[in-house]
Amino acid sequence: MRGVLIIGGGTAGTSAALSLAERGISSTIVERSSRIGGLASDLACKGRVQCVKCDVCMSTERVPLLFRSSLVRVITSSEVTTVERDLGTYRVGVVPTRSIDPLSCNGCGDCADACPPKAIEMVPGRKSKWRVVTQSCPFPVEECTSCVDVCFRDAVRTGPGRSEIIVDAVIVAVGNETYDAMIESRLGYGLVNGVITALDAECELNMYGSLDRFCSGRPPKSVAFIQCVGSRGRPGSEQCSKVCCKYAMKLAQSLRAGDAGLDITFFMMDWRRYAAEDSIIDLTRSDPKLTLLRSRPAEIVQDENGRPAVRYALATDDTVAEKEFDLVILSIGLIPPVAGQDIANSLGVRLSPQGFFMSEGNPGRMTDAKGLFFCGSCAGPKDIEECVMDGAIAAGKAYTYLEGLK
Amino acid sequence: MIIAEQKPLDFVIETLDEHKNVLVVGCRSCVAVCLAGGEKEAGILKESLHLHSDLTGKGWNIEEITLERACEKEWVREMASAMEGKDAVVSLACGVGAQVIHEMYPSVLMVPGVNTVSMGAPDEQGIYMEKCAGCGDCVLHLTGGICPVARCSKSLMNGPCGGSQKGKCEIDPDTPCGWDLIYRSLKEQGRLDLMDVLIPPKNWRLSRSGGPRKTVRKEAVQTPEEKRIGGASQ
Amino acid sequence: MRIIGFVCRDSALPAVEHAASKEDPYPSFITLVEMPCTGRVDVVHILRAFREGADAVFVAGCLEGNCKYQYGNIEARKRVTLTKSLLQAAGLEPERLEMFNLASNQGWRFPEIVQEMVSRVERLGPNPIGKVKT
Amino acid sequence: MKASSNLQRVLDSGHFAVTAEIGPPKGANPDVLRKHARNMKGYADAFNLTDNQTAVVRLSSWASSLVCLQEGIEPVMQMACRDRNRIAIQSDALGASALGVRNVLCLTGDHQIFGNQKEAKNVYDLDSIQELMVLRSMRDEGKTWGGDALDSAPQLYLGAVENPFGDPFEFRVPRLAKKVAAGADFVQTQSIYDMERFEKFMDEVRDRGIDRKVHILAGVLPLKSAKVALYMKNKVSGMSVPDSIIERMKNATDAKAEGIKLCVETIDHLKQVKGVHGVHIMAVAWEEKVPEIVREAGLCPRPTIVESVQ
Amino acid sequence: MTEKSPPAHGPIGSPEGVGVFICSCGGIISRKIDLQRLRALAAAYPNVRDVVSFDQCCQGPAMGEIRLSLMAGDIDRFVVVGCSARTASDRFEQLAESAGICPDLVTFSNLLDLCAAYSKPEAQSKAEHMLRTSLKRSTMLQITPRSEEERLMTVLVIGNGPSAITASRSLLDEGLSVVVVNPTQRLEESDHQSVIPLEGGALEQMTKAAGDRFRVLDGTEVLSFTGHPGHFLVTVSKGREKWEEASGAIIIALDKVGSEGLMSSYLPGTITQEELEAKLKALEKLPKNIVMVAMDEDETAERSPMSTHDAVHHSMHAKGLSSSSSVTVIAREFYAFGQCEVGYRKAQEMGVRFIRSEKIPAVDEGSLIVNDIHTGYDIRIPADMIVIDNRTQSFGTKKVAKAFSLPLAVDGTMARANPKSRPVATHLPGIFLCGSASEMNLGAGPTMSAKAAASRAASLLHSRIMSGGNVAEVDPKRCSSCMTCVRTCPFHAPRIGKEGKAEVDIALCQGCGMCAASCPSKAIQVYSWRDDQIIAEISSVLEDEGQ
Repeated sequence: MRGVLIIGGGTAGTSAALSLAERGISSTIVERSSRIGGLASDLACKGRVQCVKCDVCMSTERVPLLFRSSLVRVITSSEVTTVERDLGTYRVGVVPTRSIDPLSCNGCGDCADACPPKAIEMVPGRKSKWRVVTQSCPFPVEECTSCVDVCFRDAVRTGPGRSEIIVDAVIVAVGNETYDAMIESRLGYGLVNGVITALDAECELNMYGSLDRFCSGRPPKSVAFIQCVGSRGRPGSEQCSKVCCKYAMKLAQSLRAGDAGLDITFFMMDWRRYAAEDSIIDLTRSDPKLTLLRSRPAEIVQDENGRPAVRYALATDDTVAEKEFDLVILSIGLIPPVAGQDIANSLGVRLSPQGFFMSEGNPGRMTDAKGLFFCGSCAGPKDIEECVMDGAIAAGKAYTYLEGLK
Repeated sequence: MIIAEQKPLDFVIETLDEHKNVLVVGCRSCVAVCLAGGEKEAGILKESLHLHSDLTGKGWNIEEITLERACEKEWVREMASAMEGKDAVVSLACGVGAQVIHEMYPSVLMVPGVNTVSMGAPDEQGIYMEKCAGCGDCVLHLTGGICPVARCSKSLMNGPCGGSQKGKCEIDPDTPCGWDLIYRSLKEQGRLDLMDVLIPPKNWRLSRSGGPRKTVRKEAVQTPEEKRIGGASQ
Repeated sequence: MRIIGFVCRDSALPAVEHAASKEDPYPSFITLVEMPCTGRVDVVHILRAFREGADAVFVAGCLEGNCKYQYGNIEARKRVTLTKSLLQAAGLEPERLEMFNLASNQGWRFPEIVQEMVSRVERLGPNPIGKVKT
Repeated sequence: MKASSNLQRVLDSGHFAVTAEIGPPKGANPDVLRKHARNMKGYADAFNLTDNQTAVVRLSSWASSLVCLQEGIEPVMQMACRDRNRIAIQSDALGASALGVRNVLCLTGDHQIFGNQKEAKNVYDLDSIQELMVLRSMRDEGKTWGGDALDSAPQLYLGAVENPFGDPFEFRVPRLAKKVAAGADFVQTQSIYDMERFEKFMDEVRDRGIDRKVHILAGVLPLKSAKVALYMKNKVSGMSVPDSIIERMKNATDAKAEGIKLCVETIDHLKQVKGVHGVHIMAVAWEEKVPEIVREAGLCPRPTIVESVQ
Repeated sequence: MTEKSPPAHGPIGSPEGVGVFICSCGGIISRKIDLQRLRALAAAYPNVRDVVSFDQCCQGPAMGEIRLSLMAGDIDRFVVVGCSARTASDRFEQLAESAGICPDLVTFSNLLDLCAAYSKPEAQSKAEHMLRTSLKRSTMLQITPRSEEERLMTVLVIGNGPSAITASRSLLDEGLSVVVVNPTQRLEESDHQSVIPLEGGALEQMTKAAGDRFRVLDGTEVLSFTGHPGHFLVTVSKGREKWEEASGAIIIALDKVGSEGLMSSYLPGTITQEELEAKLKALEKLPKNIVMVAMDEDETAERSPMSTHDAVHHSMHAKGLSSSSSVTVIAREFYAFGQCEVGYRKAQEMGVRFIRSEKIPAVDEGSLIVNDIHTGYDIRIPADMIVIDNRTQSFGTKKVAKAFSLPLAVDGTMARANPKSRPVATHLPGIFLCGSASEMNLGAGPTMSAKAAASRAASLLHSRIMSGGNVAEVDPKRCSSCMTCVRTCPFHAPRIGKEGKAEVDIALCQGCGMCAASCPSKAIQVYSWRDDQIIAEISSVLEDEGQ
C-alpha cells in the first residue's frame, strides 16, 4: 500500500497522520513552513496555575508524536505543486520552498534586502519578523538561494529538493490564514502604537509570557479587546470565525491571572462561546474589572499621550464615545487559506463561496469517493479541538477508502 | 480500627535529644490504614530525623522497621536484630503496640510517635470518626445501631440533653449529636418507642472503670500441658 | 549552588527542554529528576534531596485541571505543603521548597521559576548541611 | 412520705409558684449570697443555687444552699451529673437532706468545654434521668442504688429541667415524660422567649396529661441588652430567641428597663398558659432585679402555707 | 515483619551489559561537546559493554549498526545520548523490541536540548554529569511486564439518538461491529434541537447493510463494567434480566431528549420551533406577528448554537412564506457560528428583527415587553404567535456516570475530560464521549463529535494494544489492604483481590505512581520509578554538583 499524502502539518494534518499511524497506515506530511505544528504552535498556553482550557497544548503535545512514529514521514519547507490521479492513485509533485524559521530569525532583514524579486515581506508583531511570499517569488529554489546564503543564522530554510510521491489517498489540511488587520486603516494596526492583533498577543505570551513589550516595557493597566475584526462582514470574511470569542476570553483570563487590577474591556456584538465554561457573561458577574461594550468601534486613533483611543457609537443614543487604553487587541478572524485556490485547481475541486474547502454535504461525499479528503480549518473556521477531531475523522474516512481498494 | 494521629516532629526531636541510636518502628495494622504510622510514615520520620541530625551535627544513627502487627509478641520479636545497640525507639504503632514493644525491650527509651485517639472508621479518605468507646456493655440493639456512649459528648443514656440543636452537638457545630442520629435511626426503624424506655444507670464496671480489663476466651486458653508440649511455657 | 527539580515529564520537562534549547539556557547547576507525574513525588524524595545537600528543591507539574492523570499535581501540592512543615521542624527554611505549575508549551516560565529559586537561595544562603558534613 | 418543702406546699396548694436563681460567688466569701438572700426574701417560694453553672468554678451549690437556709430562705440545690458519680450524688443528697435542704434539682450539666476548666475529665456516670431514678429510690424505698438499706431515707422534693427548644423537637415532651416517670416532682424550663414554640410544647404536654403529673415552672430570663439577646440566640445552644425580641431590645431607649418590661410581659403571658404552675426567674448576674420583676408581675406577696399535719 | 529494601518485584539484578550510543545530531551536539571524552567516560563505567557514536542515531544506517551490536547478545539495555525521549522513544523502543530487548530498558539522555546551548566547557561538564546520571539510572532499570491485549473488534455504543447512530455508522464503515445500548424504546433519528438530523431512514439502511455487525438493544441500561481497552465486559440489564456484553471500546453517545417547551408560563397559543417547522413544511397560513423567544427560563443559561440555527432558518422560511408577517427573534445571544452567519445576515436583510435581551420578555395582552440590552429600553412587540425553543434535557446520564464512575457536570450532562485526554474522550482509556447530553464543543456540534469519537475508538482497535510497561505492582507481603490506592487511582486500576490484598490491573494502570506515593505501607512500586531508583538518581544527580 502506498499510503496517504497529507498536505499541511498543522493541527488537523498532525491529528490525521497520527490517527492513520494508529491504524497502521503510513503517511507523508508536506508542510510549507519550516516547522510542523501550524498556527497552534505560535499560540500561548493561557493558564498560570489553573488550566483555562484554551486547548493549545492539545495541538502542540501531539507534534512530537509525529517524529516518534516510524509510519509518518515529514517534509517541511516544501509544497505540493501538482496532483495527478491515474488508476486510482495520486502522483504528487513536491518542490522545496524557502521559509523563515521564526525561532532562529532575529529579524535583521538581510534576506529581504538580498531577495532579487523582493518576495520577502515584513510581518508586524509576529515572532519571525519576515515572511517569504512564495507566490511572488518566480525562482525555484534550485535557481536562487540568495536569501538562504545571506542568513548567517540559518533561519531561511529550504526543503529537501524536488520529489514525486505516489499515494492512494490525499488529505488536505492546509489550514486557514488570519485576517490582515492592515487592510482596515481605521483600526490603526501598524499605525497606532499599542494596537496589536490577538495573534501578536498569543505569540508574545507564548515566547515571553507578558505583553509588556507592546506597552514600552511597562505592564498594561487597561486592555481592550475588539471582537469580530475581519469576521462577520466585508472586508474580511462574511462568516463568523467562531474561535475569536473563545481565544479572546482565554487571553483575558490569562492577563487577569497576571494582574488582578487590570481593566479589561470587550467591544463585541454577540458572544459566541465554544463550551459551557466560556460564557463571558458569567465571567463579568465574577469580575468587576471586566466591562462589556456592545458596540463595533468606528476607529482607533492615537490620543495626545500616545495611547490608543477607541471611538465607538453608544447604542443608547447614537452619540460617539472615546476611550483610551494602554493596549488594544484586535480579535482577528480566520480567513480562507491563500494557497487554497491553487490546491483546489490542482485537485479539480470547487471551493465554497467563502473560499473554504467543502468536506461535508454532497461535494464532500463526491470527493470522499475519490480518496480525497479535506479537514481542519481549511474547510471552514474551527478551533483546535475541532481540528483534532476533524483530522481523526478524515483519517477514519481515508482508512475506510483504502480498505475499499483492497 | 484504632485511629491514631502523628505527634509533631519537634516533639520527637526534643524527646530523643540525648539518645543517639534510634529505631523508628511502624506498624502495618490500624495505624498504617489510618495513614499515621505505616512504613511510609516511618520512612518519612526516619528521613526527617536524619535531616535534623545532619543539620545539627547530632550524629544520630537512625534506622527504621515496620512490623506486621506491633501488638503481638511474635511479630515484635522480629525486630530484635534491629534493636541491637539502640537506646531509643520511636513507635508509630498505637499505644498498644508501643507497650508491647516496650515489654519486649524494656531497657530502651520509648518515644511515642503518635497519639492513639480512638476506635473509629474513615468517614472518607483522611477523615476518621470515633464510633466505639469500648464500654464493655454494648447497647446498640436499643439505640438504633448508634452508640450513645461514644457518640454523645456526655455519654447520656436516656436521650439528648438540652444542647442538641439542628442535629449538632452543643460542644461544636461540626460534631453531629449522637442522640439526634439515634432518634432518626429509630424513627427509620419505627422503633421510637425505645426512646421512651428508661435506661437505668449503666454498669461502668465493665468499662475502664472496672480497671484494666482482662478478656478471657476459655477454649482458647492453653492448659499447662498444651503449653509444655507447645513450648509456649518457656 | 545546587538546585534540584522534580519535573513532570508531560509538562514541565518539555517546557524545560524548550526553554533550554533557546539562546540563554538555565544555569547548569540546576539538575532535574524526571517523574512520570508529580503525583509520584513523595515526601522522602524531597527530604533526601535536602540531605544530599540540595540548596533548594522545586516540584514542577502540569497546570491544575490538566494533569494527564487527573490530579497528580494536586496530590503533589499537598505533599509539598506537608514537607515544608517537616523542614521547618527539622531546622531548614521551608522557602527552600516550592511547587510550580506550568504547561508543556510554557518554556518562558522556566527561567522565572529558576530565578525565583536562585534568589531564594541567595537570600537564605547555602544548605547548612554542606558545612556540617565536612 | 415526701419531705415537705415550701415550694412543694405552694405548688400542691395550687398557687402560681415563683422560684428565682442565685448564682453562687466565684470565691469563698458568702456575703454576696447573703445580700441576695436578704434582698430577695419573700419574693420567691424557693431559690435555685446553681451548681458550677456553664462549668465555671463557683462556691458549691450545697454550701450555698446552707447559707440560704441560714438566711431563712428556701434553697433548691442543683446537682449536675458532670462532676459527681453516683456515690457523690447519693452522699450529697443525704447530706443536703440532713441539713434541711429539701429541694434538689437534677440536671446533666453543661459540658466542661464551655467553662474555665476545659481540660477537666467529666464524669457523667449518671445522666439526669438516672439521677432522678437514684434519688427517688433513696427517698421512696430507703435504699441506695447499690441496694443496701439506709437507716433513714432522705427527704427530697425532686426537680428536673427541660428545654422546650432543643432538638429533636418531637422528642422534647417524651423526654419530659421520661423525667416525670423517673421521679421528677417539679420541672423548671429553659428561659422562654419563643412563646409560639413553648405553647406548642405545652399543648403536647397537656395532650399527654403530663401537666397533671408534674408541676411545670416556666423559665424567664430578663435581658440586659440586645447584645445579651443576640448572644442567647447564637451562642447558647438549644435556645430560641425570635428576631422580634432582638429588634425590640435594639430599638429600646432604655434597654435594661425594656428587658424587665419584656420579662414581666412574658410572665403575665405564662400565667395564662394552662399547665404552667409557676415561673422560674433566672436573673443571671442581675439578682437585685428579681423583687421588681415579681412585684411588676403582680405575684406579691408570696403565700405562706402552714404544713398540714398528716 | 517484612525486610526493607527489595522492591515489590524481585531484586534488581546487576545488568548483563549496557550499550551506549552517542549521537552528534548532525554536529549540533558535537559542536559543543567532545564526544571522545563522553565515549571514554561511558566505557569506563561498570557493566558498559559497547560505546559507539554516530552522526545521526535515528537514521537508517545508524539504526542498523545499533541493532547489530544489540544482537551481539552481551547487552540487555542501552542509553541513547542525543535527543529527547519525547521525539525519539518509539523508534528506539521498537528497535530494542526487534532485538529482543525490553523497551523499558532504553534510557535517553537529552543533550541536544539540555546541554547544546551552553558554552563549551559548561556544556561538556553538564553532558558528562547527565551521562553519568543516565548510566546510573539505566543500570537500575528492570525488565517490565508487557503483554499485547487481545482486541474485540466490537464497540459498545451507549446512546438514544442521532449521535449514537452517527457514531455507529462511522464504526461500521471502518469494519467494526457495533452494539447499541439504548435506554429508550427506539433510537431517535433526530431530536429537533441539538443535533442536525440525519437524512431520513439512515437507521434502516444501516441496519440492513450491516447485518449481524449491528445490534440495537432497545430499552436496556448499563449497570457496571470491568475490563480494559480491547476487552471490556459491560453488564447490561433489561427489566429484570441481566447479561454481559463484550466489546473492545465503549462510546458514551447519549443525546438530550425533547421535553415540553420552555416558558411553559406563556399563554396558550405558544408553539415550539418543532411545531413551527411542521407548519412551515405544511405551508400553513401564518399570523401577522410572529415572535420567537430563543431563551431559557434560567436567567444565567445561554442557549446552544442550534437554538439560533433554528430561529434563523425558521424566521427566514416564515418571512418567505408570508412577507407581510413581522418576525422577531429574541435571545440572550445569537450563536450564528460559521456558515450560519450568512443566514443570520440574510434574515436581517429580509426584515427579521433580532433583539438581544437579558430578561425573559413579559407577556402583556397579545404582546411581549422586551428589554433590549443595547438601549436598555423596554420594547412592546405585538405577538399573535409565540414560538419557543424545544427544551431538551440530559437523558440517562446519571446512571451511566454511576456505572463508569465518571463525573457529571453541574447541568447533569456528562462532564468532559481535561484537554490532555480530549477530544471526545473520558479520562478512562478506551471509553469515549460524545452526544448532546455531554459537555461538548459547541462549535463542532454533536455530529462531528460522534464521528470523531467513532474514529478514536476505531484507531484504538486498529492498533496494537500493549499493556504493562512502567506500571505499578503490589507487594502482597507489605499490603495492609487499606484501600488507599483503590481510592486514589483515577483509572480504577488497583482493587482488592481474592487474597484480600491489593492488585493492580496492568492493562488499566497508566503508570503515574500516585498510588505508590500514597501507599502507607510502601507496598506499591512503579517499574522504572521505584523509590530506591528515584533516591539513587537523586544522589547521583547531586553527587558531584558544584565541584
